Amino acid sequence: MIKKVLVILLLAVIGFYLVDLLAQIPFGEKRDNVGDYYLQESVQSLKVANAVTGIVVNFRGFDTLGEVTVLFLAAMGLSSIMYRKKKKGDKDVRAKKPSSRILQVGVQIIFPMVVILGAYVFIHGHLTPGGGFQGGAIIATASLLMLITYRKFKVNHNTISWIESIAGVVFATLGIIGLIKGMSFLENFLPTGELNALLSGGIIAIIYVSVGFKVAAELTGVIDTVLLNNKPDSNNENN
Amino acid sequence: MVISPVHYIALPLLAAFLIPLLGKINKELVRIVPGLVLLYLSYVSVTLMTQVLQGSPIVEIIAGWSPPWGINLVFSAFSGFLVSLMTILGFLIWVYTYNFKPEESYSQTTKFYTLFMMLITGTIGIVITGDIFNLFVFMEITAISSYSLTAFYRERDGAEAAFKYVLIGSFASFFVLLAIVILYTQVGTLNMADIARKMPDVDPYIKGVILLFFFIGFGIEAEMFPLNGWAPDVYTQAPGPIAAIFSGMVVKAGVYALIRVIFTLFDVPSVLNLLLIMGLLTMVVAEVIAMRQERIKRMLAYSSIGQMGLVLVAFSIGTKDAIFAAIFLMFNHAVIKGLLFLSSTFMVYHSKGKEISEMNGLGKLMPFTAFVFSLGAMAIVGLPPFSGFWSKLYLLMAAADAQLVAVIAIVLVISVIELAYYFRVVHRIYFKERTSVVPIKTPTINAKFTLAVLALVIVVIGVYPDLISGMIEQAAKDLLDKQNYIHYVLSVR
Amino acid sequence: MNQLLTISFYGTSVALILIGLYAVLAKKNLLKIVIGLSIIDGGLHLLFVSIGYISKGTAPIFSPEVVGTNAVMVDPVPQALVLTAIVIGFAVTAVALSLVIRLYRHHNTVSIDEIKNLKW
Amino acid sequence: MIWLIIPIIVLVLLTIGAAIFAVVTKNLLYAVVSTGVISLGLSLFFFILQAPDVALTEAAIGVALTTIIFIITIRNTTQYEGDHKENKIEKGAKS
Repeated sequence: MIKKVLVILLLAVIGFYLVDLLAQIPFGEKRDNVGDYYLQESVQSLKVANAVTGIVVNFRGFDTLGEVTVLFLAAMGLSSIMYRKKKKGDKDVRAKKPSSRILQVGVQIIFPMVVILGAYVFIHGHLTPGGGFQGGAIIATASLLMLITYRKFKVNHNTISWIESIAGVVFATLGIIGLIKGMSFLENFLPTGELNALLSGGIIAIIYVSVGFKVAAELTGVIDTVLLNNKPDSNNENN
Repeated sequence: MVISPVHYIALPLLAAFLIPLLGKINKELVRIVPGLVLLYLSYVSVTLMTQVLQGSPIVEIIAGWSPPWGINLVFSAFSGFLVSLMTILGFLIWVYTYNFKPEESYSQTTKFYTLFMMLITGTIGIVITGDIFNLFVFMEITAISSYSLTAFYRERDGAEAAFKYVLIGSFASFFVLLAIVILYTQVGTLNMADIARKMPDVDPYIKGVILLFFFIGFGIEAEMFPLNGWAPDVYTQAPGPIAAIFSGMVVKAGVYALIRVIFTLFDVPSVLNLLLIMGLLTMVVAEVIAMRQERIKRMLAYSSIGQMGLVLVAFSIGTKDAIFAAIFLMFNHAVIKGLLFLSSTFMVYHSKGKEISEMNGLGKLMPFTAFVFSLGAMAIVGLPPFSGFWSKLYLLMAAADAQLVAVIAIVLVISVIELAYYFRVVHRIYFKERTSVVPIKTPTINAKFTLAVLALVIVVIGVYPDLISGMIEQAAKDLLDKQNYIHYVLSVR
Repeated sequence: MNQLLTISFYGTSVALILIGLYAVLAKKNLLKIVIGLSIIDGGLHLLFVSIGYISKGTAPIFSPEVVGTNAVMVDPVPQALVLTAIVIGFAVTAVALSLVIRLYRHHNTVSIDEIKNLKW
Repeated sequence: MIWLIIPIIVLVLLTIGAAIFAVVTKNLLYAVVSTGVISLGLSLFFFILQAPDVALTEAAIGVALTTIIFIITIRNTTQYEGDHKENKIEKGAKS
């Protein structure tokens, strides 16, 4: 019981600090910060309609490269933690009886639409809200839908690691090409077209499409690793 | 392609994405590629370091946008010195781990070497970046690699240590991100040099709270006293070479981030007293606990925390020679503690509990490893002929100049305690009969090469310290000179 | 009106952070702790975006009809950073949950007390 | 103009209520579902704060994928917190 009181006390202290701090930061007030420069530049030099995408991919592209690595490492770390030597008795742990007819038909209709939506989101990343991460996550939910509904649906880890690696290599080489051309790493060396056109924004569109593929492949791999690992057998042997 | 600091990040990332594909061509490539990358990066750091020591620091902009708006990398004397130390030490540890556990399955080996390389890249990224949010992203890369590597071996209870580390690591990330949020409202920019320039006109109360949040966040990464419960378990459960990387680099990056925030971003001198107290506290508690440890890796882990406390104390004195001593201490600790971890891994390779008693009588059975281990033990305590002696001497002299008599007394007492428990182990190795029945695994050729090189470095630097004292001198000057940092970062186009 | 808005946005994020912290510190079940971590993350992201809000500002998208009209736009930088932070939070949660599964496999229990054999 | 505050108040109560419920409830499945509700609330918050990108991310990752991973973890571990009576039955039946 004392533990709970202590925790409440600690929370009160942290809460007081936070509230006292936030009271001095007015809400909704215009502060002079780097944001205005980004808004102005993303229209003039980058010709990217979605300023947030401009920041995520070009102005702070290094963060996104780090971000994609974090996801790559999480997928790798996850499968290394969940690694179990394949044993003969490994049965498919998914539901024994097949899912209901309505679900199967429903998924047949929804699956292509969700994949198209995901593809649309990350292709138009620099025009409309959304981008690589969001589109990839949407496609991952689509493949999840298939994994749950159909027992025969198997995610092929070989293709996933191929897509993952190729997309990552595309992102890194686009950066290095900028370096080879004498400009700086990840610089926009392609012509940027004009605002609100599909091909505007130079390498930004290409980078965000490769990020979309990479995130889609990675999240499907993560979900598949976690979903298909075996529930501990009855005698609860640990490997 | 001209050599520039961005190679430290771009090349390992490209290699990490390629390793799964290369593995399909030839299984051995998976082990070789990280080594080639680290070898090339060591070459890069040597060339860049020579450039920086003569000329001015190298600032590289990313994506063509100059500092306050884009992200930039700073390869100055201080960050360059640490990065070179990390790449060369990383390459040596890679040589050591070439086929550390040959019986591991192929898929696990791929993951081990990719996470190994990305752990080093993450720490290098923390040291080299000039942008506060980028530092947070690299901190996450390091964190996720170390969570997965801690839980790598299934037979040990790595999962408990990893979960504890995730818990406390998430606290650290929370406090750092919270500090970045509040800092952004006050300063409006994320570039470290720009923040340092605008810091004077920030409201002192908010500045204090932001610094407190940074202090807690990076304090956890730098194993400061109240929140370093995770470190001993993580060091014990992680694979041998990974524990060497943790103590040699990951903690250094945490200390670097803390020092960069305190000395460059903020101008609050009173925080140095807090750092002094926390440093002393960390040192005393860790060393006292280290004395009672029965297992070698836990003992080394606590000794490592104690050494970090010593480094924090050295930094908190704040004068130029104190900073010089602190950086020298960091260098020594990375090399010597790496040697101790790497040699002790082979001494207790097959034993389950890794007890110190199982190291009895190894002097005769593993002469080379035992000799190297005792050499490292003498060096870390600070005995004259080795490099550890100089760094402690400079620290004591700096503390004497600053009239901190209490600090000198505590450091000396701690050195005696260290002497006690390290010699207890060395005594067991040479003068006790072999009792345990565990089979012995003598180190492989490449492991011996690494141990020999590290031992050589300790002796050479010990006998002839001003090989690197010139470099450390410039690093200390670079850290203290805040206006110069702001000038050369913001003036790059 | 503006006062109410402030309380609702900042207040929710502080409340979420405190609830998350309570779950992490006081709860025994490993899963509850990981839930607490993700709640803390959520609260922090909400705080990060709400400091970038500018009253009567529009989203930072230059769709064709907005281009010429130099309308007041919300600060895009916090949004870009939160995008990264959300995916990092998801990655850490996924790793933490895989550790929970492995802990359950080894110790057949999900309560932190029975597992805490690694003492100080 | 004032009536605009009503949906915000409802949203605030929804999010904080779901958070409290997630922490308090004994049944982990309910806790996980309410985590999804919190993410939904956050997504709507981001929508009000004129941040469509972040709202889409929070919806795609927070609501869908995080909830799924939590539910999969529950499937591999116990469904009830602490040594709840169902836990005992379930363990009994299993071993």
